[in-house]
Amino acid sequence: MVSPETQPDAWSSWQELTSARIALGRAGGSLPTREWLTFSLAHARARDAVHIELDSQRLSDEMQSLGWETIVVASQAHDRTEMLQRPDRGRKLRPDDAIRLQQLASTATPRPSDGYTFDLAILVADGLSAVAAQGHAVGLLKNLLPPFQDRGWRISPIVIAHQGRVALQDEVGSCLNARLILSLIGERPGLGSPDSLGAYFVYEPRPGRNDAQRNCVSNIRPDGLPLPAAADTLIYLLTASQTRRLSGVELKDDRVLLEENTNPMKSMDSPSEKDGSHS
Amino acid sequence: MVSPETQPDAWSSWQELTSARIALGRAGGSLPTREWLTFSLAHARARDAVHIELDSQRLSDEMQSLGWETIVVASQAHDRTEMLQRPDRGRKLRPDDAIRLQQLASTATPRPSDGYTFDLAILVADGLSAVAAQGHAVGLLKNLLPPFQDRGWRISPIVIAHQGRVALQDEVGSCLNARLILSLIGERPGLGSPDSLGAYFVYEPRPGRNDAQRNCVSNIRPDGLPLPAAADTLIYLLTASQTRRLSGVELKDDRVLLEENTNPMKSMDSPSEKDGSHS
Amino acid sequence: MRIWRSHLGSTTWVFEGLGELLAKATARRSGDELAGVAARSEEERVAARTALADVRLSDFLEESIIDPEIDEVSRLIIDAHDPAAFDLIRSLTVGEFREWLLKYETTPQVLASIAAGITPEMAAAVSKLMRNQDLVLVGSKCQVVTKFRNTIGLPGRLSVRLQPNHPTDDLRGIAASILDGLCYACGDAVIGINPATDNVPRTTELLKLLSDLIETHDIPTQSCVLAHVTTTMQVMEQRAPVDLVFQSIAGTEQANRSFGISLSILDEAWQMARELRRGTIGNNVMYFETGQGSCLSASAHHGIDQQTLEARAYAVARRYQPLLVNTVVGFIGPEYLFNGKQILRASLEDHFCGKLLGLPMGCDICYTNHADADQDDMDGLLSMLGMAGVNYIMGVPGADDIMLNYQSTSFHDSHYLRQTLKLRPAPEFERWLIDIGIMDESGRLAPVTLQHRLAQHLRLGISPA
Amino acid sequence: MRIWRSHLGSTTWVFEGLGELLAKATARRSGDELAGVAARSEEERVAARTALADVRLSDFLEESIIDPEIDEVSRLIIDAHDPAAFDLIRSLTVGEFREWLLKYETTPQVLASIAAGITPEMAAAVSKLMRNQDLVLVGSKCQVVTKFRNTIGLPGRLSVRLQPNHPTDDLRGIAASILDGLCYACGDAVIGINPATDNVPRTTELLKLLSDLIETHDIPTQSCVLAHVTTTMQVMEQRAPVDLVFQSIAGTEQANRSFGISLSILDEAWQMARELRRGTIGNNVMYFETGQGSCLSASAHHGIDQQTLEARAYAVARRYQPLLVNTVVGFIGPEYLFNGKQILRASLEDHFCGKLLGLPMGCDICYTNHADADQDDMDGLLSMLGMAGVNYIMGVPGADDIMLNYQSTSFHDSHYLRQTLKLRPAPEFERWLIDIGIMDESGRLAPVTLQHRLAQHLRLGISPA
Ligand code: B12
Ligand code: B12
Repeated sequence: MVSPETQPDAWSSWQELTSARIALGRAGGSLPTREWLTFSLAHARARDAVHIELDSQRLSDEMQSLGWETIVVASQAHDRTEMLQRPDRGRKLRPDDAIRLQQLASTATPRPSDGYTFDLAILVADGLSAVAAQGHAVGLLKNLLPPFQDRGWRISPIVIAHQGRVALQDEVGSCLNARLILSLIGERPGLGSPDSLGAYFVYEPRPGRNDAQRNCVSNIRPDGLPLPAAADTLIYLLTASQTRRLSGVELKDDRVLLEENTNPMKSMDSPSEKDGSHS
Repeated sequence: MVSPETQPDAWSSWQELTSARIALGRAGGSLPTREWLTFSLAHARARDAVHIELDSQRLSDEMQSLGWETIVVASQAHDRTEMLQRPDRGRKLRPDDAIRLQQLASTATPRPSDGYTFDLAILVADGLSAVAAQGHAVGLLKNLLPPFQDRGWRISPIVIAHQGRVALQDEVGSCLNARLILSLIGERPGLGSPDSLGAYFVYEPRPGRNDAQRNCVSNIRPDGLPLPAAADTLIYLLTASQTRRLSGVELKDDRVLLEENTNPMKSMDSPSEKDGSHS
Repeated sequence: MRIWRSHLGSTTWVFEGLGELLAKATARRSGDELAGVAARSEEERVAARTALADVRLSDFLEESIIDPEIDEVSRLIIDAHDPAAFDLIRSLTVGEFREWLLKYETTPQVLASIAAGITPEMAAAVSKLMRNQDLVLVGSKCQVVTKFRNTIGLPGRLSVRLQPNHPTDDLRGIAASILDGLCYACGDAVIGINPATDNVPRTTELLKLLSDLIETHDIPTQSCVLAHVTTTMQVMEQRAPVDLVFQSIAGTEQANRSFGISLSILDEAWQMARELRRGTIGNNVMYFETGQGSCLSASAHHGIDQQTLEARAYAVARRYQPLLVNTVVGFIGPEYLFNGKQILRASLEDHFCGKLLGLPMGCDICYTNHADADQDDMDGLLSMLGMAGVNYIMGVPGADDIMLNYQSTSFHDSHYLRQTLKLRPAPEFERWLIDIGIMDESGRLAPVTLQHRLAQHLRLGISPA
Repeated sequence: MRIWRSHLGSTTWVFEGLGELLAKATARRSGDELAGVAARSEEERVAARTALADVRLSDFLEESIIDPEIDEVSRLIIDAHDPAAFDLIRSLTVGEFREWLLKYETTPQVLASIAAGITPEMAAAVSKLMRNQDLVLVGSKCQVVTKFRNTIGLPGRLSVRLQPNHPTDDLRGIAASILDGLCYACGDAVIGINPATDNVPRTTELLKLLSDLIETHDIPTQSCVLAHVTTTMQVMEQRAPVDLVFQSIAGTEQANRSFGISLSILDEAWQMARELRRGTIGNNVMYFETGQGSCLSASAHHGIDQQTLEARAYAVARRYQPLLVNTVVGFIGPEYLFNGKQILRASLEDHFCGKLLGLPMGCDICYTNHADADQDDMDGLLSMLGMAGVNYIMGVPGADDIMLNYQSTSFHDSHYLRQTLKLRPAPEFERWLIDIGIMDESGRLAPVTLQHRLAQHLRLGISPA
């Protein structure tokens, strides 16, 4: 229903190419009323999304039913509000959880060759969107873990963390005595994407690592980077990290682009083939 | 200490005529730094002043030592914060305080002629500045009460109220069955005047009175309207109110101005005679 | 009362009558929460706005939000509505009206032509669908020009009310503040004193001080003593030099009654003031102040939100072709507008609604010490209102009103705005400032000495009229 | 470390060293409270400001707030200081410096002449004594003009970065957003894509999309893919069409290290980019982003407040004569800037400090969904920055960045500001917009059809270079 008082934009069919808010039309040069209301509703809902709690019990059950071991921990931030205001607390484990992780590591047999207990530790944390971790962590891991298991990597039990920030991986990974740790963590919710997952990993985790020493794969969700593609990238990067014994800015994803993506404009004439459509 | 970077205003000697922030000078057209800092400090302090609590015990002791009876009550707002956000609660008595006041009235003998228990009830309330009530109510009453006592008016015990607004006088006056009620109440603190008292009265108080039915004498404090002058005005107005059996917009202060005030510019040449000086 | 609905996803929200719909659609505000009429969640607020967007402007002509039987303001709104002016926008919904206002084609002339067809409720409704930037943009397109001894509200101009209050109405103290203000190029909207006392003799004294100053120096401006209208009427009867009649007004009959006024009192005062014919280039003789929260404070809000009630006060003002109207926006306190953000939003709404209804809006950009606001908040508000083309603002020495106990804009503040947005005083006043050596042609302030004739005048006192 | 004192009434406040003094003098801010460096009461804050007002500008040359032995940014600040430019202000205290800046006589030319004599700490210090209106007024007097294929920062102009991000860097999706932005007259600051992925092949693809568009249609603008500088360096080595080199920077060596950069890496990248000589009318080739809170977030703040650290990042930027610098002011979240009010204040400070130091400041006027802010807050910030003469802002479709997950300014927002303040795009770009039929001479947008050659180009795909 287009308002007679607005100037529509001719390229509205291009909305199918992106979920960006394009071709909104204008009244003079201003946003039409309907678009403004749609935006307001999305904002009201995105603000709520930040405060949703992670259901770690459900997540843990789901993982265990897949045969994965899990352990639930929490950061030093006690609730969502504290986690928002005190990111420093979201980067530290509660003392008894740290001990539990250390015990877990000490009861496992370390590899004689390199002294690490695990080749790869996995941490799933709510971050800024519990919805993302709840919804996509399992799917991503299903794509990600098998090749490593095939290669005989020792994978840690999956650590599920409440009120966690990215750098929590430093302490978790070091308690577990892992060579590499990968976090799957909720990115801050966007207006139209309350469920975006970020994957961050660091080689030789220990407290004091900085972000230049980490790698990141971001925007993981069905309408963003699809889970299988994200898993492929992570498999490539984690393997390279283990081989080159480093992570961070010096480690880049240098794979050549897949053919279908190199000529971007190819299917512009039939945009409806693309699925990610504008709501 | 005048900054070399500012343009001073030539009329700075006139600051002695008013506590208004005149002749501040300017940098370009903007406020000099020193004046801005002075202002900021005053603002920080004025904000604190709002939250100071009335020490009703001390006030009551002071009054009793003068031979006045007192009774302490509270509005339905439980603390300063609630009083600020819920003025409606500041206008109602707590139920048991209402009963206490009614009992007080019923044990006093009503005047046979007109049915009122008191000719004049007095209410002292913190309002928006406990400092004002604490500091100036007694002084004002000392000037105000004697003439009425001389004329044989029946004055109520002095009601001291926590978290009170102006309209609280309606219920207090009606519980006391008074013909007139006068409130002395803290006005909102100004930047340079944290202690300004307002006097509001209403004829035949009862819940539902509106402000058009009240009279007001405002800015009572040593640097504003001095206590004796305020008392004079109130004595004039309360007397007229009793005689004309009304209060509010129809009742005005029609006294001619005192001679010394009619030619305002008289002593402009020697401003230093004036005391209220600019801090 | 009609029921309005909106469907968001699987939830259906229901609103009973236009009054509830308007209240729920309002931006969050402490006063509406105090009154219990606000939306209970952001989502409900969006739902109300969504429903409101589909209401037709003509629906407002069919349902009075306050019963006209018991409210003379409602009757005034109905009687004053001009169907011819309404014609151009008759078919629009509120949502479309917002868009229509924003269109390039909707020029100041077009806006002026429909003002009489807009009711306060329509203005309030559309403002609730507007972002702050919309309020600024459309506000800046509305031009309302009024005249008495100078011309206020021209594009590219900003006038200032000089507000030289004193806690005991001491004439020397007041004179000192007036000199200060004039030397900062303020006073073209009006030199207006709030009397601490509200009585006839003192009001007369103050008026004489002002008229003597204005006449002696041929200042192209007007004076006002902001006493109660009934006091000013007595003063006029005694032939004191009254330029403008001031009164605080509100949006319901009952609230006005608590202010001690009614339309008939105002009618009478207006009549009296016009007959004095003291204006030289125009005869807009009324000055009104309003402000969100006054109806609620007088328990006279009838379940309507404070912003809609504020717009209704403009219907009262409009009847009297005022020279000046201003919303005293953060004046009462945090119970009605909690913090800087709420004050900012409210003032932009008020300015927009008033202008849209055809009023010469100014704003008292202000806050009290019990509110959560500070000078930085006021700078934001000042700047946005400047962009929105506010007709005038207040000028208080050092921003600190020592009698009313609150912070408003200072003389310096007005100069900031004039500098940054290249705004100039009212043309007649500007000429006078330059001629008398207070300001230069580029708008910069010049140093004034104590030998200046204004200073001499104020210092030596006023010779009896 | 010197001890600074201030006496307020009977209380004496003591501050140890310039670092503590600066931190305590800062406007209230969640990040400084998180870091434990903020004033504990408003009174302590005023005390710190009072002491700071009496500090001499030259005192900042004597005490480094972070030890130069361990911090290359401190060393850079010392080495880059120009004593000749400092001469004019050498004798001033911080309080007097504020006044000097506000004076009529301190014109844009004078301000430009002293930029190299000001250190970040001096700029930060004086900003802490300024109200928001002061920051706007002085900001608007600072003019910094830069050039690559067009001229950015001229008075009366506002440029826009077109930011067509996409969560998977889908080129068609990005192309769609670019068309949208161009048709709303945006893109004169830069067409700049944040890549979701950070790798060489995809960065190259994106750069080709942009350079092909710019060359085919002779668009007087520049492109950028905001990958990590090390990625861009690899891309340059492979001869991809790099116009501008982007990097996020911070105010301490350690924080920069956590970003994976150092001055020597930036030196190298700058050198490489200049040698490409792709600019037609100028060779400002760097694009930097900053934002309060990044040092604290990297545990690299050395007990210094976030605003002072932000100003130090500008010392880094200044070394490279950038085309564009912008502060991404509400980007990280509420732990550093809690609400709209804090975001507004921070952005005005950043714009002011950057401009004073001689940088071409833009601002990403933005907030996240975990902050206490909304579109109304952004409208305020947008308006004030417009008055302050910001060089450019962001343009994101519908204000919603679907990859970075935050709200910035939309194409519509930029048009609001251009309309209301009568600001025009960069002159070369403006000419192009008019010639190609997107905008008319008065600055109004014209309807563009799908047959327009830009649309055709983007639709039909890019022929291989
Ligand atoms: C706030 C205020 C208002 C607000 C009141 C709303 C509110 N909820 O607070 C508004 C803007 C509506 C207002 C209106 C008017 N006010 Co007034 N107001 C004030 C102010 C600045 C502060 C009052 C205060 O701190 N109260 C303390 C708290 C604790 O009281 P409260 O219960 O929260 O609030 C009540 C009182 O403020 C009262 N009130 C406010 N103004 C007036 C005026 C009169 C005459 C009366 C009887 C009561 C009254 O109304 C409130 C609700 O019951 C004073 C100046 C000062 N320094 O005190 C002037 C002041 C009291 N008002 C004054 C005047 C003249 C008026 C008006 C008559 C102006 C006009 N011409 O219309 C109107 C109408 C008042 C009425 N009859 O209702 C004068 C009174 C002069 C006098 N000696 O009689 C004062 C002293 C300022 C001045 N000199 O102009 N006012
Ligand atoms: C916020 C943010 C930042 C903030 C981080 C500060 C903070 N306290 O949050 C700032 C502005 C400083 C920043 C800087 C950069 N960022 Co960033 N950032 C984001 C953003 C928008 C949100 C992250 C989030 O929600 N985190 C979730 C919460 C729970 O985590 P947190 O613990 O609170 O915050 C940590 C992470 O955000 C991390 N982080 C942020 N950015 C990056 C980038 C990399 C490569 C790494 C390893 C970590 C990292 O730093 C924080 C502190 O530890 C994402 C986009 C997205 N949709 O996620 C991009 C994103 C992660 N950043 C990105 C990039 C490229 C950068 C920069 C390298 C840009 C540059 N050229 O300099 C720099 C440097 C990063 C570094 N090495 O430190 C890319 C990563 C691309 C990739 N796949 O590698 C993303 C995906 C956006 C993009 N496409 O441009 N960033």
